[in-house]
Amino acid sequence: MNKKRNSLLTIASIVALFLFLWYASAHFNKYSIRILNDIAIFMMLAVSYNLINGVTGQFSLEPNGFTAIGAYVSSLLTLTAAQKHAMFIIVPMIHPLDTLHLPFLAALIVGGLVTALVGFILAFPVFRVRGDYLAIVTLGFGLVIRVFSNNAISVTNGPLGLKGIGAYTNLWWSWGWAVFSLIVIMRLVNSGYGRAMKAIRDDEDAAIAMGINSFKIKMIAFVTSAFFEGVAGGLLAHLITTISPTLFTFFLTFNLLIIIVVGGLGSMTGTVIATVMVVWGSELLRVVDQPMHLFSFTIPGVPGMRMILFSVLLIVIMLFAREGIMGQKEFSWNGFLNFLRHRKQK
Amino acid sequence: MRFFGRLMFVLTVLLFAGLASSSSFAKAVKVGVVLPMTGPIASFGQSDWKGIKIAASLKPTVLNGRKLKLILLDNKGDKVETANAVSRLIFKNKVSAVIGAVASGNTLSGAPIAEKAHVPMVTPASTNPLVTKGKKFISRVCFIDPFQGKVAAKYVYNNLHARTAAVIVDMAQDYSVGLARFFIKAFKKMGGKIVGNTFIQTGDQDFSAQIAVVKAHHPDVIYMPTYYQELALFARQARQFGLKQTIMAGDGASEEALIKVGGKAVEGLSFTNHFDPKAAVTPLGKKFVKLYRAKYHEDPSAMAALGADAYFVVANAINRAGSTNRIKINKAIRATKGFKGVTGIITLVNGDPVKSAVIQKVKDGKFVYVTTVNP
Amino acid sequence: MSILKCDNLIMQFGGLTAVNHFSFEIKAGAIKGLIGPNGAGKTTVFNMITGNYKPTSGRVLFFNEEITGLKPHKIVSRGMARTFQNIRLFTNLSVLENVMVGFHHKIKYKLYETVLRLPRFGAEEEKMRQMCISLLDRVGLKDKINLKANELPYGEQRKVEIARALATGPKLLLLDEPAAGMNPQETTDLMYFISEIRDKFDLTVLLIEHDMKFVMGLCENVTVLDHGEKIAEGKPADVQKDKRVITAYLGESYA
Amino acid sequence: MNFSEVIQQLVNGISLGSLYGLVAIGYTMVYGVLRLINFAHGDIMMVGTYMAFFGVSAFLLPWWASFIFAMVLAALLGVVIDKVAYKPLRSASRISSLITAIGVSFLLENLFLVLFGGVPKAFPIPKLFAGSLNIGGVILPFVSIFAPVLGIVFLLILLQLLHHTKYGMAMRALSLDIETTRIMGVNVDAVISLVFAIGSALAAAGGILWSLKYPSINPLMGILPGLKAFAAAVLGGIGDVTGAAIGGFIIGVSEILIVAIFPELAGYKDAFAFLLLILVLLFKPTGIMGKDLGGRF
Repeated sequence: MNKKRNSLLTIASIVALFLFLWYASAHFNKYSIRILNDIAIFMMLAVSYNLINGVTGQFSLEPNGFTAIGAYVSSLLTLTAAQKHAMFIIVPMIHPLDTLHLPFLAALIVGGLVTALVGFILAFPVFRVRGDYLAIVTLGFGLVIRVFSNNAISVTNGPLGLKGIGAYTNLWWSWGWAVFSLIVIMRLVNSGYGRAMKAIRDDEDAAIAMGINSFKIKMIAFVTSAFFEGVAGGLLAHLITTISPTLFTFFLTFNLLIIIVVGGLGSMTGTVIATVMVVWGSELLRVVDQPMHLFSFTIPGVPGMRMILFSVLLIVIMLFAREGIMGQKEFSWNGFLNFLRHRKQK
Repeated sequence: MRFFGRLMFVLTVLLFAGLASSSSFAKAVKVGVVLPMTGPIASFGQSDWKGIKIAASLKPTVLNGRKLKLILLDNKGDKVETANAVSRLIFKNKVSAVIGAVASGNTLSGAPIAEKAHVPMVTPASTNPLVTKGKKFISRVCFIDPFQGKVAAKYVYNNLHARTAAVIVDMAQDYSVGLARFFIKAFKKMGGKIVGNTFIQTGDQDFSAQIAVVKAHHPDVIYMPTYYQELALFARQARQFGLKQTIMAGDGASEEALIKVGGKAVEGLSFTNHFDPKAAVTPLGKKFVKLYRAKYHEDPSAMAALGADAYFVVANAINRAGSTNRIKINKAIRATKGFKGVTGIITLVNGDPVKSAVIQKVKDGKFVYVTTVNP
Repeated sequence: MSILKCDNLIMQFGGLTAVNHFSFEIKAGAIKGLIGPNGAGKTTVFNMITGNYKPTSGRVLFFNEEITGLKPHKIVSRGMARTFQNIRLFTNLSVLENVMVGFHHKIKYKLYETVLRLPRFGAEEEKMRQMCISLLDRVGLKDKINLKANELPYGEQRKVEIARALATGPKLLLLDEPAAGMNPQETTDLMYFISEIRDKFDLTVLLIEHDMKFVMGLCENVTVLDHGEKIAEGKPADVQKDKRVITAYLGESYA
Repeated sequence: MNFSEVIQQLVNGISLGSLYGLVAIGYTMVYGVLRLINFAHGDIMMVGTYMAFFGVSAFLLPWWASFIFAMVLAALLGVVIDKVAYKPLRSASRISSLITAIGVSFLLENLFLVLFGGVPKAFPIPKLFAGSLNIGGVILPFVSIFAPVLGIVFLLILLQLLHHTKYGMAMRALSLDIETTRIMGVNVDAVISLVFAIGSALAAAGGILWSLKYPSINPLMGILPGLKAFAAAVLGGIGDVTGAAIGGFIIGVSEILIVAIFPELAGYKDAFAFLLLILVLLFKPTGIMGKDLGGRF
């Protein structure tokens, strides 16, 4: 009875979301639409990142690397042979990549699959080590990818990057993928696999002693997360239409880390709320970079203040509100309806 | 949930603060500025901004006394942030024109937005040919990579009489890769030979291995189109290890820090540049340099001068357009002809300036003017 | 018939020999104790049996098949389960979820069935849930299934840990100091509980314990370990009288 | 390459490696005691270098005084960071303090970027360090001699401290078990502060030597050396002070040699330390000096 009601409510809210997007795409200005696109892409990245960090408890720092792979692969596939020929001015592109051409959706999926494959290979050295080493190895992986994209010129065009990528990403693509990835990952979390992931997070030795193949479970989380991060990278590339190695610095990972910490490590719905807050909030916070006129005072703007505030925010949350918005809990319709009823009684 | 409530409160306060700040300037003409003020290339954005601020104090109003209000947004040297900032300026702040960004890659992520929205965008320092190629609303005030590479090759071949050159490229900068490519092309065409082609990455500090490579080939000259930090450190180590050849560089060398860090090792280093503060040819340039020195106690870098020129070109165009209409302003920008800017006399053709380059050289711990190369 | 057989196990860490030439076997259906003073190597023996350590040499046979060096999760699926000295529950999961983790290796639904929520997923999850609830019912925790594991009192946490081990469907259950940290009443309860589940679930039990009363009251057979070597084996009452055992526990002067 | 060139590159590598080593020691000490990757360590190195820079150029101190001043300030900074950002999280999961460490790192970088700008500053080089020797075609800059010598001196002093003083004993005890050590009556917090102080002071020393060799300093200068120093610490077996120094030398020397032997791979230089790290973790997860069991240090 409740189950049926809840899935109806979920479907209704997804429909409502897409009605809103339909309205937004017709009436919002391009800036707001761009921010909505950013939110969707970062949501996808953050939710996937939280699967490995928050749910499985494997603290890793690789999303910038995965995003880069997805972005490069899918962009190289949607660019036409003529475009690639004109762009690769230092060294011509290696065959057969130079003539391969795929439609957008196929390119995104291939981008995701290649990223997943890299994740699969990376998992072998990465999951031999536990805990802290993982963080540093995955951080190093992001760096290696960046060095590679600067130097493997016949594949990536080096520091010149790729330009003139088709602006295919729109609200439907970005939110479609965001909702899809959220559903897939939530379903994964709410299953035996998800339970095993959480068990590994809480106590890996005990999980192994209960018959869990911890390597395989971590692998599932890692590869799933890599796939969606790769697709998100592709969406990002087709949103901003130009990519180069500087786009995928550790800074990207830092942003995602803030999002999942604010939302609550391990909480997918928390991550969704936090993405909206952080992406939108970071645009709102631009005011601190500029002179402010509060009543009759003028506070001189300090460009760069925003970044300082974000760093402080991260530390303060960890020190005083470690649970973030949702802790490890998830939003549930039951909880929400109870909350409403409770409010009404008051 | 308590935490959430508190955070929302803070955000709401900030939102109102933002509204308060944006509503108090109704009559000003708004021009957006997108620069990297934080992040890995912050130093360039900060230099540009210094120049723009001096320029704004020289010419604070347009259209007979309306204040020209600059809205600076930080792009952190990041493409996503640049795209966001440019669309924010255009669609939210409704600016009449955009100045920015610095790195060509960043400018290219904002350019399609401005192009589509028919908003003029003037970049002070993006030298990649692709930035303006095929665009109607994107212009710049700096010369482009092919020109600069060619000028360097000419100078090295004709004035330094070099016949062999080693080229050191910063593989993390499209700027460096571009310059090197056009230098090599021009140098070979003149009959020169490239011996030893080696690579560095931005942020590298140890160049002993690259020095060994260069040393082994005994070139007449070293062409190293990278930014000043790597140049200065390279020069120090090169001299220490007995490499005596002249180093030729691009406009990335133009920053006081090159001499401060490089010390004696950069003596004799020559480079192509946009302007020379001591040989400022225009009255505006002279005024700018004087004011800049008074405020910052140092000579303006090329970045600062280009920032100022971007400002002046936009302000001048607004006056000529006689309105805040973006399309009219863009027409005026693109029709800039013989404008006496800080870095010289600027004429824009399809958004790219036709202007001369100067060769500068480090002598006795100072940048000195060597010659001017006309296009 | 012997369910588990250890044959000449040696475990060395660096230069240190933790267990030396250790052999023993357990009969099906028995409750066997492994005792010895602190640092005698009892937990090391456990870890070699469960696959956490790969012995330096020697063999472990389970149902007459060699399992030496197999990964722990593989050994679990052959019907062996364990608990830990200091209770190690998944603290952020509910009691029910903790037990369901024990079922993990029997899950048959595939990844795509999970993502697509195909019928087999729902059916199996529901079946597993019912089995876990009835298992928790049998250990007397039915009304606490939705509590978080770390919200239970100590004694009940131990029961959850045992229930979780039972969920893996073991033939052999290894308990590492199950009575540690319990008061006399809880200890007595646990004794009954263990012999009860042995009968109910048709188990063989191997346990490490310090509490002599517990061992004497529960075990049919004990093995005594000292400095990594087996020094005695037999009925509790006999072992208790063994001179070497007394020396090991109380020192030379008491012998 | 002829013989003198090989020697030349080795010298270059050793002097670079000793800098990595000095920074790596701080990483390894903090990790050994708290099992915490102090992501801010590279930034402490940056702050220390800036302090030395201001000591000389703003306060006009003699260079040796400003170097000591910088090391003391860095030590203080290390202790303060620990007290404010890490100590409240000792009982929380290790992920929490890792995230805070990343936050501290970003805070220091951006704070300095806003305060002092991104344009690099020229680090003043005292006369003593400026020259170089030429021995049979091999050029030995004084800094390249000082760096490894000072590195080894610091290492020896540290080893002496660890193995022959009661503080050292306490540190080694802490690395085995914090709670037990506390019960034994050791003032655990004081010892942890001492670890941060020593590690941070060494990072500052490393940063200063670094800047004497490469005299251009900027707020982001600590990132890459910090990362590579960490790789060095893991390579040497994390928690082991001597191992960290050796790891530093290995990374420094191999970075230089790889580029010297294969100039076309110069672009991949920064990736190399991490590829090496991944390989080591694949085949010997405990690092070169790491032991299977037992204590650290």
